[in-house]
Amino acid sequence: MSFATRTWDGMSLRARLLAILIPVAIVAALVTVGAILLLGPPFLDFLGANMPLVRFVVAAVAILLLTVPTAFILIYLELKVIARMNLRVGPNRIGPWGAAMSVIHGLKVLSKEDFAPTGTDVTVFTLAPVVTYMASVMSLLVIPFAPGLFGQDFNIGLLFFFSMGGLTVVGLLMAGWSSFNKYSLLGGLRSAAQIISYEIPLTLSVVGVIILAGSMSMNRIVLAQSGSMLDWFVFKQPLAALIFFIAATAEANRTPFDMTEADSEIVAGFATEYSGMRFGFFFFAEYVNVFIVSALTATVFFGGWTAPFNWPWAYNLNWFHPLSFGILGWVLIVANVVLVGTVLFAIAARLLGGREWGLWDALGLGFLFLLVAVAGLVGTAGFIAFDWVAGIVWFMAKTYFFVITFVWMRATLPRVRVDQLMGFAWKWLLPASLLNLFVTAAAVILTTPGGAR
Amino acid sequence: MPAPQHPPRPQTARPAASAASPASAASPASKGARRTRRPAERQPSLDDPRIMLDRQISSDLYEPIPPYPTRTEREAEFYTLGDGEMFLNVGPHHPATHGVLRLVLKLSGEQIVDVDPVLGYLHRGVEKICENSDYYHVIDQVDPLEYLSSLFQEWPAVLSFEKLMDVEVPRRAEYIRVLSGELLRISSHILYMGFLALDLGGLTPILYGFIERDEIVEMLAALTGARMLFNYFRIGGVNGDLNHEFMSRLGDWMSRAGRQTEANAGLLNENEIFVRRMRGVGTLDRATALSYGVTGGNLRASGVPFDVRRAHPYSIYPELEFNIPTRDEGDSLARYLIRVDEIRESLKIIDQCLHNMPDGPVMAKLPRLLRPRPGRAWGAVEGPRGMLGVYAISDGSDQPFRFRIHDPSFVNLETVTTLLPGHLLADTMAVVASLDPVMGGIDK
Amino acid sequence: MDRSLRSRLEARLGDYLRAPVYQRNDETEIRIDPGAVPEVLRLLHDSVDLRFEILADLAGVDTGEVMQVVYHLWSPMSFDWLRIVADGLSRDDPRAPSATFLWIGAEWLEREAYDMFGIIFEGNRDLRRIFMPPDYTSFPLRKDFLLPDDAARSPGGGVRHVERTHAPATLADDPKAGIRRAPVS
Amino acid sequence: MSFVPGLGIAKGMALTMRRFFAPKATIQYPETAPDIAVRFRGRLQLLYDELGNLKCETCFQCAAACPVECIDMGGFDTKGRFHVHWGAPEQYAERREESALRRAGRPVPDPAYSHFDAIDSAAIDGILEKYDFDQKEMLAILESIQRTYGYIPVAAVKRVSQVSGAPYALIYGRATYYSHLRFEKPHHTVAVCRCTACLIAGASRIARSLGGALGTEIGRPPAGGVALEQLPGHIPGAASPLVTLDGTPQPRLTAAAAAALGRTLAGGTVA
Repeated sequence: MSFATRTWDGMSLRARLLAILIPVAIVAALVTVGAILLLGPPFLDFLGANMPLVRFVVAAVAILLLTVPTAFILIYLELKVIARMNLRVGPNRIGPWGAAMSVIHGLKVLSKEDFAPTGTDVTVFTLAPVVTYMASVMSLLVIPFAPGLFGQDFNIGLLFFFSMGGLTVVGLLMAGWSSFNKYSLLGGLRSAAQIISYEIPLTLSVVGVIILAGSMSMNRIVLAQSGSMLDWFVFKQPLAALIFFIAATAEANRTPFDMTEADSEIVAGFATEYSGMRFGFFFFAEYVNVFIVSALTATVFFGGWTAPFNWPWAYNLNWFHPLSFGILGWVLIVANVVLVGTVLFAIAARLLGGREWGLWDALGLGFLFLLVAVAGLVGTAGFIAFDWVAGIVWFMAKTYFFVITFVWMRATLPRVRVDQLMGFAWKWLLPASLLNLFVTAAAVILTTPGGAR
Repeated sequence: MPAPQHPPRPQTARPAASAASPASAASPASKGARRTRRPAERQPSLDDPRIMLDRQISSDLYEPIPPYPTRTEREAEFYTLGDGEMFLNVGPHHPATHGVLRLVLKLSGEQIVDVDPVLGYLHRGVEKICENSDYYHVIDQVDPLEYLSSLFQEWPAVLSFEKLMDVEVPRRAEYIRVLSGELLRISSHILYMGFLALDLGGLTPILYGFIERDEIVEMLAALTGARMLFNYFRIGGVNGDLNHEFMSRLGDWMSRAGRQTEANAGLLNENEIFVRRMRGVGTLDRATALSYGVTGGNLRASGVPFDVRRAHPYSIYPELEFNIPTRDEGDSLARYLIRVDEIRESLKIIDQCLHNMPDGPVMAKLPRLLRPRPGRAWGAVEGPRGMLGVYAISDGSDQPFRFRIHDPSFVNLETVTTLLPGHLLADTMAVVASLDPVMGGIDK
Repeated sequence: MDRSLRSRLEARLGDYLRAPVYQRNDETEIRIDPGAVPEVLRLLHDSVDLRFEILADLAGVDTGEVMQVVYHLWSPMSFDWLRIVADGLSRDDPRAPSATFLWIGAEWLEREAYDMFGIIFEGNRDLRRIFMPPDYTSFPLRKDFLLPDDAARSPGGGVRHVERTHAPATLADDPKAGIRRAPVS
Repeated sequence: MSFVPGLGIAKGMALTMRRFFAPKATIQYPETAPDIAVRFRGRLQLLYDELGNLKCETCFQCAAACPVECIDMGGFDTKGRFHVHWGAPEQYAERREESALRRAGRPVPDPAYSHFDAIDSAAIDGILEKYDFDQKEMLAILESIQRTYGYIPVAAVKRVSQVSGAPYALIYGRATYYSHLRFEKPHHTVAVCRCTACLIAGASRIARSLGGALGTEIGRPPAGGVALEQLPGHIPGAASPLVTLDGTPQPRLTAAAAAALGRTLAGGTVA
């Protein structure tokens, strides 16, 4: 036994880990430094050359990273809100107030084995969740979160969005057909029929907005609604907003129209045979869909990131020169704030909380409150200073308002039967959206001077 | 009379394997002739799940649903597929079949062409067990049958045994029986509303229902000692008298019972989606209902005011005044509204029971070893789902000779074969939920 | 005890009755031949003064020597339950006419009676087993039913002490032989 | 149904939103204990009377009556011996693999340990075969076990219940009912043959004297560890008043000699 193997056997696990990681870290550091020195400049020129491509790649990566936490938040939100409405408490054992519940869901789904049962044709079976998830994630690319902050500003933004919506149908059909299970087959066909027949009223209802905004680019639509709350399109196009909302619920397969995954009729619809991370993708896709549809409603009809009232007086933080303190200054400020803040909050906690808070608990609580206070402070400062911070806040507020309405509907309403669903779409929504389109077009022609030519 | 000389057993068609036993089954049954038989070696029956595993998964995975040759014309007619039709197994392991009910649907697209309910997944042979157990044990065996309202299953058993033994039940016991029975009827109807809404997709009503039911069941636990399988009625009375804990919980619940039920019902009654899903679905007209022998809320929804409490009064129901809600449409919505009205009626009955509850013993004087006179008796009671009947034949020993249980859900479920064809798959859930079958009672 | 019902029954079904109308508590019992079941049921259902329109129950009974089919009916015209006992079905090949011509609901009740007793109802369109698995051969509720015969073949066979192979074959040496049993008519 | 189409749905939504803020019905179980009714029979526990001694006297009625045979119990019987009777489940001992026991949280019996002394069960199987595993012949089976082993070992009773399938409680009940069946191993067994030949030769006198010496009679439980029994059959070729001590026939015994033998056997305690 050579010297190496002898020592290797003698070493503890931790020692072995270090023995592996340290050399790897050193090598990695050397390689990156070398790459930056050698390849750096040409790479930067390359980036400079085709900026739009880089922008697209960065946006796509950012959105992919964004959807997972959004899905987690939405799942947790739905669990808690539906529980509250059912006079239950909802998850409260994992993490503070059950907050880690959806993370645990994700891990559980990740750890489950996802096998393809006999009889399924495996390629279509495995690709189905990818198509569904990719389609719903990609439509996030178009949504303007804040003035400067959006994935890619196509000038055919809305059209891209609806085409991505259509793509999810392909995913559901692939899942339904390939899992060799009658329930999935029914689920898949139902989803195809439902989404196609609701796609048309959805698109038609938005055409009115496009006429008013003059362009399909989402940014332009939001800008068209800037100003106070009264300029929002929902007041100019109330019928279109209602049709859009109803059709959007059907698009996202949410409660009154959740025919594809009607658990009391066709077990789990298209997702019956799925397990493990494949089912996880469907699960996340559904919640991302809810987020997107509510984001779109907020953007198209409720003015995206515009504030409901325009602030009468100008404000800016130009007088504040952060760099003037220098690094040492900043370190001192942070240290003082942390120490003094924690102690103050700890005393406050002890005074209000009474006996039960021990010393260390009070200090911990104090630190927690400090963090919240600082975050609030910085947030408001940002809100005042940068318009994109304000934009995000307003956008998220409106979107989550609609997310909660979807969850609220899920808690209350029973499911519609398939033929009623279809009848409603073709007999009611379609004529209504055509009427709305006609009225808007007529109004635009009449009001614009000389526009009749 | 010499002991009945038993003729030789009929030669049942038994697979050859088990005939290897030395003494053939049809050996002359002389007294004391001992049957020395080794247990026949196990010949796998078609029902054996292991059969599926070792059978080679053939390329054409699809297999016709009945793996055996069809035996009756109805079965043959059902299991032949037209063009564009397919079989769909709804159950026995399905979220919306109340318990282990299996409906084999013949679908063309989403339209149901025909239904063949398959039962027996919860069959425990309760009637056979009751024939081998004494009269106290029988009351215990009868509870798990209609598990959502097991007091109502005990009542006909106790009624028929009291007729056999000509026992006079003290009035206080009768009042307590009616009181606890009506409480259980309310809890069962509340659950009915919850399950109906759950099958149609609503998430909240089932939870409001369970909160409400839990209060009632806690109350009955204070009175009877059990939450679900009560074993509380005895032949000639009830097991225990009212106690303070039960009365206080009952008073506190009664104070807000009416408001609670109205709110829960309101969530569903006016909801357009719910009403659209229920109106005109699964319409059972008066003649078909009578010819099926349907009883209870489903019959009264079709316009026949038959309620055993009024049609054939038992216990103290003649003295109580309450009316029988009846509707004529006969569709699922009518069945649902009947149940909501029945909850209000039961609340009235409980009020009357509490007001004129007499004093006195709760149990008649009975010998410890119950040996009724040889004879036959039929006791019937109005349960939440219909008429529950028990036909007891006694041969003078301490075990019933024959203990026949008639369960209303058995015939109520049978109407599914005429109600479903023509509707959509989604209506199966609406219709089955509105009929409110409980599989324990059906499969006995 | 509905006296008028007795007179009406004797008037209507005089020659079908095999035994005098027996009345006790609130039940009235009549005994008829299995062959006469269709006419008797038709008469009870259609005649104006009887109008027994609800079939409360249809049960099979095995009395050890003979098989019976028992119908319970209810009529708005009388406050008694009416019990019709179709007596005298042989134990080896019990046959009885089906009641589905009047009550469609009797189909499943007869299927259960067939499943439990082996009583074959002529005229029932769908007489197959309702509770027992399709390949079950014997009839559980018959008095001479020997569980080991079938339990031995079932996957969990021979486990419970009720299913022991050496249970007595005949009614005579019943393990509870000590119990005095009067013959059930 | 109101005429405004959306009103019913709106009322439903309003109710759910009201319930969103209403107090919740969940009981946080581990922290707050549920208030169970006094008369609640769902608690599976052994009851004690006011003096604190156990009300249950392990009579196995419940184990025998339980339809699903889920009751198993152990207890001390009148003679102070601790018998862990598993009631019905014990009869399928051979099906109780260890994994099932471990899953059920039950102690897995260590095959090495046996709280009753193991016996070779070949004889028992023979006896059972002779009586055709029949429950009603249980008394005859127990007697023949006692003849072959001198007493009824607990392992034998378990073996019988396991093979014949009769519930252990039933067998144990019958065994303790009859006085001539005994659970302890007698040190000596004196057997007197009472066939006609021996009776003529004075076997009954010998039996009486032996009984007087040993303080017991034929068919009575042994006093002082010496059991007096009746020989089932005359050993062919032996002398007529045949008396065997632990199986070995004694030479020609007279009443007096038998009394002396009895005294010596009983260790002089009887005198």
